[in-house]
Amino acid sequence: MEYLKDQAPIPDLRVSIGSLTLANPVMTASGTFGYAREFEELMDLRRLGAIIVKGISLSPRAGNQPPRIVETACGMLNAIGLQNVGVERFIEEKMGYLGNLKVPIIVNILGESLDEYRQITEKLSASEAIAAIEINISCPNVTKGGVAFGTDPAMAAAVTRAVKERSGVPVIVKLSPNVTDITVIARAVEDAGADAVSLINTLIGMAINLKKRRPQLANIIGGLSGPAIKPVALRMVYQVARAVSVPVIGIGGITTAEDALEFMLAGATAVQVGTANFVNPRASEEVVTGISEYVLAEKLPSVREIIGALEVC
Amino acid sequence: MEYLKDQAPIPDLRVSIGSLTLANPVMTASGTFGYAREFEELMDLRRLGAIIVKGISLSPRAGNQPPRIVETACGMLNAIGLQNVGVERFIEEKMGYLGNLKVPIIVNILGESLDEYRQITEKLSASEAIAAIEINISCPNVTKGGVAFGTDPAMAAAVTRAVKERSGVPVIVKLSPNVTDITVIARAVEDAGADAVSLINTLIGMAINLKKRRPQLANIIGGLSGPAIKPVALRMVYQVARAVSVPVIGIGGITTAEDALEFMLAGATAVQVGTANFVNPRASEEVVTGISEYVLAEKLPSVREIIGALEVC
Amino acid sequence: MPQYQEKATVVRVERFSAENIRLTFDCPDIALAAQPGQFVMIRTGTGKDPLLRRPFSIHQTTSDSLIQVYFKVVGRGTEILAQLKKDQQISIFGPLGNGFRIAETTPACLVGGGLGIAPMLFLAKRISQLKKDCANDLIILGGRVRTEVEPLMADFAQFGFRVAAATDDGSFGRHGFVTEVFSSHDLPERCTVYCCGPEPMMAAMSVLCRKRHFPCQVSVESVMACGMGACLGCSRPTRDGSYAHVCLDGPVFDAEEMIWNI
Amino acid sequence: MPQYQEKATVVRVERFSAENIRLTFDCPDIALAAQPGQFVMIRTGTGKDPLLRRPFSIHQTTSDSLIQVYFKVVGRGTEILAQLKKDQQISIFGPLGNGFRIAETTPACLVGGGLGIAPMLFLAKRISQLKKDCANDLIILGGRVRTEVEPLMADFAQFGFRVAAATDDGSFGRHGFVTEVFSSHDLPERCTVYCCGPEPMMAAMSVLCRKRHFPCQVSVESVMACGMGACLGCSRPTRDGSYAHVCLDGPVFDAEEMIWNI
Ligand SMILES: Cc1cc2nc3c(=O)[nH]c(=O)nc-3n(C[C@H](O)[C@H](O)[C@H](O)COP(=O)(O)OP(=O)(O)OC[C@H]3O[C@@H](n4cnc5c(N)ncnc54)[C@H](O)[C@@H]3O)c2cc1C
Ligand SMILES: Cc1cc2nc3c(=O)[nH]c(=O)nc-3n(C[C@H](O)[C@H](O)[C@H](O)COP(=O)(O)OP(=O)(O)OC[C@H]3O[C@@H](n4cnc5c(N)ncnc54)[C@H](O)[C@@H]3O)c2cc1C
Ligand SMILES: Cc1cc2nc3c(=O)[nH]c(=O)nc-3n(C[C@H](O)[C@H](O)[C@H](O)COP(=O)(O)O)c2cc1C
Ligand SMILES: Cc1cc2nc3c(=O)[nH]c(=O)nc-3n(C[C@H](O)[C@H](O)[C@H](O)COP(=O)(O)O)c2cc1C
Ligand code: FES
Ligand code: FES
Repeated sequence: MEYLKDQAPIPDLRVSIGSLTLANPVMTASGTFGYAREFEELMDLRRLGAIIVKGISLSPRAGNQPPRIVETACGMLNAIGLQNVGVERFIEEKMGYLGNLKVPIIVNILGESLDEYRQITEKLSASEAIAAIEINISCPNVTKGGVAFGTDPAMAAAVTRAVKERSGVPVIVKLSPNVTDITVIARAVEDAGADAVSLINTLIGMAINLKKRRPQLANIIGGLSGPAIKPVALRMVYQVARAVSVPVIGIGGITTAEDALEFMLAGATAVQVGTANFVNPRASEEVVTGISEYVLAEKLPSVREIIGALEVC
Repeated sequence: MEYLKDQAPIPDLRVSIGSLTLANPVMTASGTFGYAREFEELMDLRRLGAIIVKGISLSPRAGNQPPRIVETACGMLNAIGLQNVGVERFIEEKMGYLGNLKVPIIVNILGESLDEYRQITEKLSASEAIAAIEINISCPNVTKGGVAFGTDPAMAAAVTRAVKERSGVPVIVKLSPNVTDITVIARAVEDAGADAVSLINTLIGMAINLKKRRPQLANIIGGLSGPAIKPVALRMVYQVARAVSVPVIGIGGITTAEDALEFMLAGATAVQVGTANFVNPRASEEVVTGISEYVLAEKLPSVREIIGALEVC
Repeated sequence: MPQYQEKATVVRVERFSAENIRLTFDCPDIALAAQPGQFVMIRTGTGKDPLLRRPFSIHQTTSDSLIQVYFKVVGRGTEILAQLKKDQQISIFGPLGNGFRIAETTPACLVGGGLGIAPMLFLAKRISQLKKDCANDLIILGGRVRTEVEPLMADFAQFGFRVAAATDDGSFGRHGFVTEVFSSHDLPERCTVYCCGPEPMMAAMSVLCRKRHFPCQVSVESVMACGMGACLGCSRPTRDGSYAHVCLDGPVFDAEEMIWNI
Repeated sequence: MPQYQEKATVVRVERFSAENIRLTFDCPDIALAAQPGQFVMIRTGTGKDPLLRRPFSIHQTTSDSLIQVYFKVVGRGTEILAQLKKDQQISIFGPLGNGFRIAETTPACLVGGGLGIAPMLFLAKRISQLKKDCANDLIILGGRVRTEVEPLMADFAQFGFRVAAATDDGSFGRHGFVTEVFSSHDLPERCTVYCCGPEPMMAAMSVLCRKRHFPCQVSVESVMACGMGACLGCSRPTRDGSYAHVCLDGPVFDAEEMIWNI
C-alpha cells in the first residue's frame, strides 16, 4: 500500500487494513463501546482511527440472565450473551448517526451458522457507510454441535469465505485465544481470503462466590478481558504476525499508548481498546494522543516504522 | 477411599490422591517453593498437605539466560528454563532433608522424550521417601519437533503410560492450559492410568520493554502465573472435574484460603499454592489455617464436603 | 444529558461509624448537572486493581460545586474509599442514569432503608424546593442499627417533612421495618412513594403501594462495569419479559416494572 | 541465617529530592540480624497489583530496631513507597543475601555511585566499629547531580573516613566519575575495594582494581521475584560459565566473577 509523501499528515499515523486506510491505528473493541453515541459527550469520536460497534446478529438477541459481569484481578469476566438489536434495526437506528461521524465504521458480526453469517453480510452490503466487517468467530456453531467456529481451522475458513464472497468491504477475522495454536487458525482464515486478523477475543474464565457457593455469573463461565490478559494477547499477536502476511490488529488489555505501542512492536498494524473504555471513557482518544506524541518525540517518519520493530537478537 | 471416623482429626481436612492420603488439601506448586528447605525459617513445613519440589530432569539444567522474570498486571511471567540439579543430585542432596520432614514429598518431573521420563521415574523409584510423582507435560517433545507433550492427547497419554509403568507411587499428570479443549487431554491421561490430574500450568505470555524495543524476557516468551490467571484456572478445573473421575488438583493464582475453597467448590480435591509463595513465604501455611477455620465455622464433617459442591441451578 | 469525568477533590470526610462514611467532593460540572436519583461512577484508585469504577448514588449536592456520597464498606473498593483523606483527588464520572420523576402536585412519601437512605436526602431537598410546604410529606428512614439512621436525621429534618425512623434492633426509632412504619401511618390519598433499599424491602413496599394504588418509584442496583450504556452488563429482567439496563433505563424504575431478587 | 517477615512501621520519611527518598522502618528482628550488603524485600502495597515485592539494600540500621532504605523513584512500586507516611505499616522481608566480607586488616575503599551509595553507609559504619582508626580508609560517592550525593555527605563524614565526592554535572564535588576520583587518589597497598553502582561503573572499577591488584567486592542487581532462592529468577551469568543467583549467592560478589551488562 502506497502512502503519498506529499499529503502526509504530521505526525503520520496512517495505517492500512486491506484497501482501508485509517488516520491512525486506534479502534474501539466491539462490545466495549456500545454504538459509539454513548461516548459522544465524553470524547471526540472523530479522533479515532475506526469505530467497531457491538457485535451484530441476524435477529435481535436479548442476551444472558444477570449477573453478566464480575470483576477479577486486573480484569473482568463478561457473559453479556451477545445482546444486540439485530442487523436490520442496527442499520435503521444506528448507521445513520454512525455514517455522519466521518470515521470508518467497522461492524462486528456474529452468527450460529454459515448461513446466518452470509445473510448478515448481505444485509450490511446494502449500507455503503460501512468501512469493513469484523467477524467474531468465537461463537458456537449450532449446526456443528456448538463447537466454536474459531477453534477449528476448517470452520474458521468456511465462515471467512462465506462472508468474503458477499462483502464489498475488507473482512477482518477476529480470532479466539482459546486454542492450542492460534497461528493455525490465522493461516487458515488468511488462505480463505481474510484481509486482516484481529486478536485476541476474551479468554474463557470463571469466578465463584464462596459465600453463596454459586458461580458469580448466571452463565457460569464468561470472557476474561482487561490488563490481566495482556501478556497472552501480546504473545499471540507476536506469533500470528510472524505466521501471516495480512495486517494483524492487536487487542487485549490495552489501556495506554504504551500498551498500544508494545502491540505494534510485536507486529500489530493497528490496535483496539476494549475494557479500558469502561474505566476511562476517554481511553481510546488518549491512546491516539499518546501514540502521536511518541511518533513526534522519536522523530519517526510514520507510526508504521514501529510495526514489528521489536528487536529479538 | 475410606476415611475412618474413629480416628478422624478435628477439623477433618484429609483428602486422597489415589492411594495417597494427605492431612490437608494444600500443596506447594512446583518451581515456586524451591526444594522446601528455603522456607524452613519462615513457616512450619510440617503443616503442609504435601510438598511439590522444583521440576527435576534426567541431567542437570542450567536454565535460561536472564532476564528470566518480569511482573505483569496481577501476575508475572517466568522463563526459568527448568533449571534444576538433575535427578541424581536431587536424590543425593535434597531427598535426605525432605525425607525427614514427615510431609508427603511429590516430585515434579520433566523430560524431552518418553525415554527421559522413563529413566527419571526409574531413578526416583529407588528412593522410597517419595510419595508421588507429578508429570510436567508442558515441555517440548524434541523427538516430535518440539511440540509440547501436553498439547496432544496421544503424546500426553504416552508419557503417562511410560511413567505409570515404572512408578510404584501415584502419578499426577500436570496439564497445560494452552490447549483448545483441556478435557480431551485430561480424559486421555486418565485412560492412560493417571491417578490424578493437576491444573493449570502457566499460560504462555509475553512482555515488551518499549524503551528498549526488546522483549522483557531473554527467552522472549514465558509462563504467566498469579492472580491474573485464576479465572482461567477455575474454569478449567470446573470443566475437567466434570470430565474425569480421578481427583483434580487446582492450581492458578491461589493466594488465600478463599481462593483455595473456590477451587474445591469447582471440583478440586486439593490445591497448589504457587506464585503467592514469592509474595508471602507463609502463604501456603496460611491457606491451611484458613481452610481449617472455614471447615470449623461451617461445621462441616470434613473438608471433602465442599469438593464440587458448587450450586449451578 | 451531559456527563463529565472529573478529578474531584475530597473536601470533607464524615465517619458515622467504622462502616458508614459520607464523603464530600468538589466536582463542579457533575454537581451542577446532578438530579435526585442519579448516580456517579467512582474510580477507587489509580492502579489496575481494583479495575472497575464503583457506582454510588448522589447523596446530595451541597452547593453549585459539591456533591456527597454516603456509602458502606462492603469490599475492596469501598475499603479504599474509606481511607480517603481531605484534599486527596479521585476520578468521578457522572451524573449518570435517570433519577426520580418528582410529582409536584401530590403528597410524597420517601422511604429509605439502609444505604437506600443515600439518594433520599437529595430527593427531599429538591421536593422541598419545588413545593412551598412539605407538612403532608413523609420521610421514613430504616436501618439495622442506630448508627445507620441517627446520624442522618438532622439533615432530613431541615426540609419540613414529617420524619419517622425504624431500626431492626430497636436501637433507634421504631423497633421493626420501614414497611411497618409505612403501614401504620395514615397517608393522604394519591400519595407518590419514592423508595430505595434492600430488594426485599422494595419488594414489600411495592406490594403495599399496589394495594393502596400509590404510584411507587424504586431505585435499584445491579453490578456495573461502565455505568453509561457501553457494556450491557447491568441488565435486570423486567415484567414485560425483556431486560432493562439499570445504568441507562434506571436506576429509578416504576416498582411495577420490577422483578425482585428475593 | 535467620529471615523474618515483619509488619514494619514507618518512623521517618526524608525527601532529599522528589526522586530520592530515605525511609526509616521499625522492624526489630530484621534490624538485629542485618549485615552490611544484605537487602530486604518490601511489599509496596496490600493489594494484588503491583504483585511482587521490591528488593532494596539495607542503607543502615540506626538502632537495634530500626533499618533505613534509601531509594529512587523509577516505577510503580517506588512511586507507592514514595507516598508512605509516618506511622503507616508495610510488610518487609529479610535480611536477605550475602553481604560484604569485611577485611579488617587492610585499608578499605568504599565506592558508591548513584543509588549504589545506599549499602555503603551501613558498611562504613560497620568498618568504623571494627577498626579503631579509618584515616587510611576512603569513601567515594558519585551521582548525576548534587541532590544524589550532598544530602548523604554528613552521614558518611561521621566515621573518620576520608570522603570524596563527584557528580556527572559538577554541581557537587569533582566534575566527573567516581572512577576518576579513585584513580586520582594515591591509595595504600593491599587496599580492599567495596563497590556498588551502575553496571558500567562497577565494570570500570573492576578493571582499575585488577590493574592495581586490589580485591574488589561488588553489589549487583537483578530482577527478583522471591529474594530467597525459591524462584531461580535472579540468575546472572558468571565467568565460570554457570549462573549465580543474586539473592542467594549475592548480591555481593567478587568483581572477578562478574560478567557485566554493558
Ligand atoms: C446505581 C447504584 C447506586 C449505588 N449507590 C450506593 C450508595 O449510595 N451507597 C453505597 O454504599 N452503595 C451503593 N451502591 C452499591 C455499591 O456500588 C457497592 O457497594 C460497591 O460497588 C461495592 O464495591 P466494593 O469494591 O467495596 O465491593 P466488592 O469487593 O466489589 O464486592 C463486595 C461485596 O459487595 C457486593 N457488591 C458489589 N457490587 C455491588 C453492587 N453494585 N450492588 C450491590 N452489591 C454489590 C458484592 O456482591 C460482594 O458481595 C450502589 C450501586 C448501584 C448500582
Ligand atoms: C539486591 C538489590 C538491592 C537494591 N537496592 C536498591 C536501593 O537500595 N535503592 C534503590 O533505589 N533501588 C535498589 N534496587 C533496585 C530496586 O529494586 C528497583 O529500583 C525497584 O525494584 C523498582 O521497582 P518499581 O516498581 O519502582 O519499578 P518497576 O515498575 O518495577 O520498573 C521500572 C523500571 O525500573 C527497572 N527495574 C525494575 N526492577 C529493577 C531492579 N531490580 N534493578 C534495576 N532496575 C530495575 C525496570 O527495568 C524499569 O525500567 C535494588 C535491587 C536489588 C536487586
Ligand atoms: C463487555 C464486553 C462485551 C464484548 N462483546 C464483544 C462482541 O460483541 N464481539 C466481539 O467480537 N468481542 C466482544 N468483546 C471482546 C472485546 O472486543 C475484546 O476482544 C476483549 O475484551 C479483549 O480486549 P480488552 O482486554 O481490551 O477488553 C467484548 C468484551 C467485553 C468486556
Ligand atoms: C518461577 C516459576 C517456576 C515454575 N516452575 C515449574 C516447574 O518446574 N514445573 C512445573 O510443573 N510448573 C512450574 N511452574 C508452574 C507452577 O507450578 C504453577 O502451575 C503456576 O505458576 C500457576 O500457579 P500460580 O498462579 O499459583 O503460580 C512454575 C511457576 C513459576 C512462577
Ligand atoms: S453498566 Fe455498562 S451498560 Fe450499564
Ligand atoms: S529472587 Fe527468587 S531465587 Fe533469587
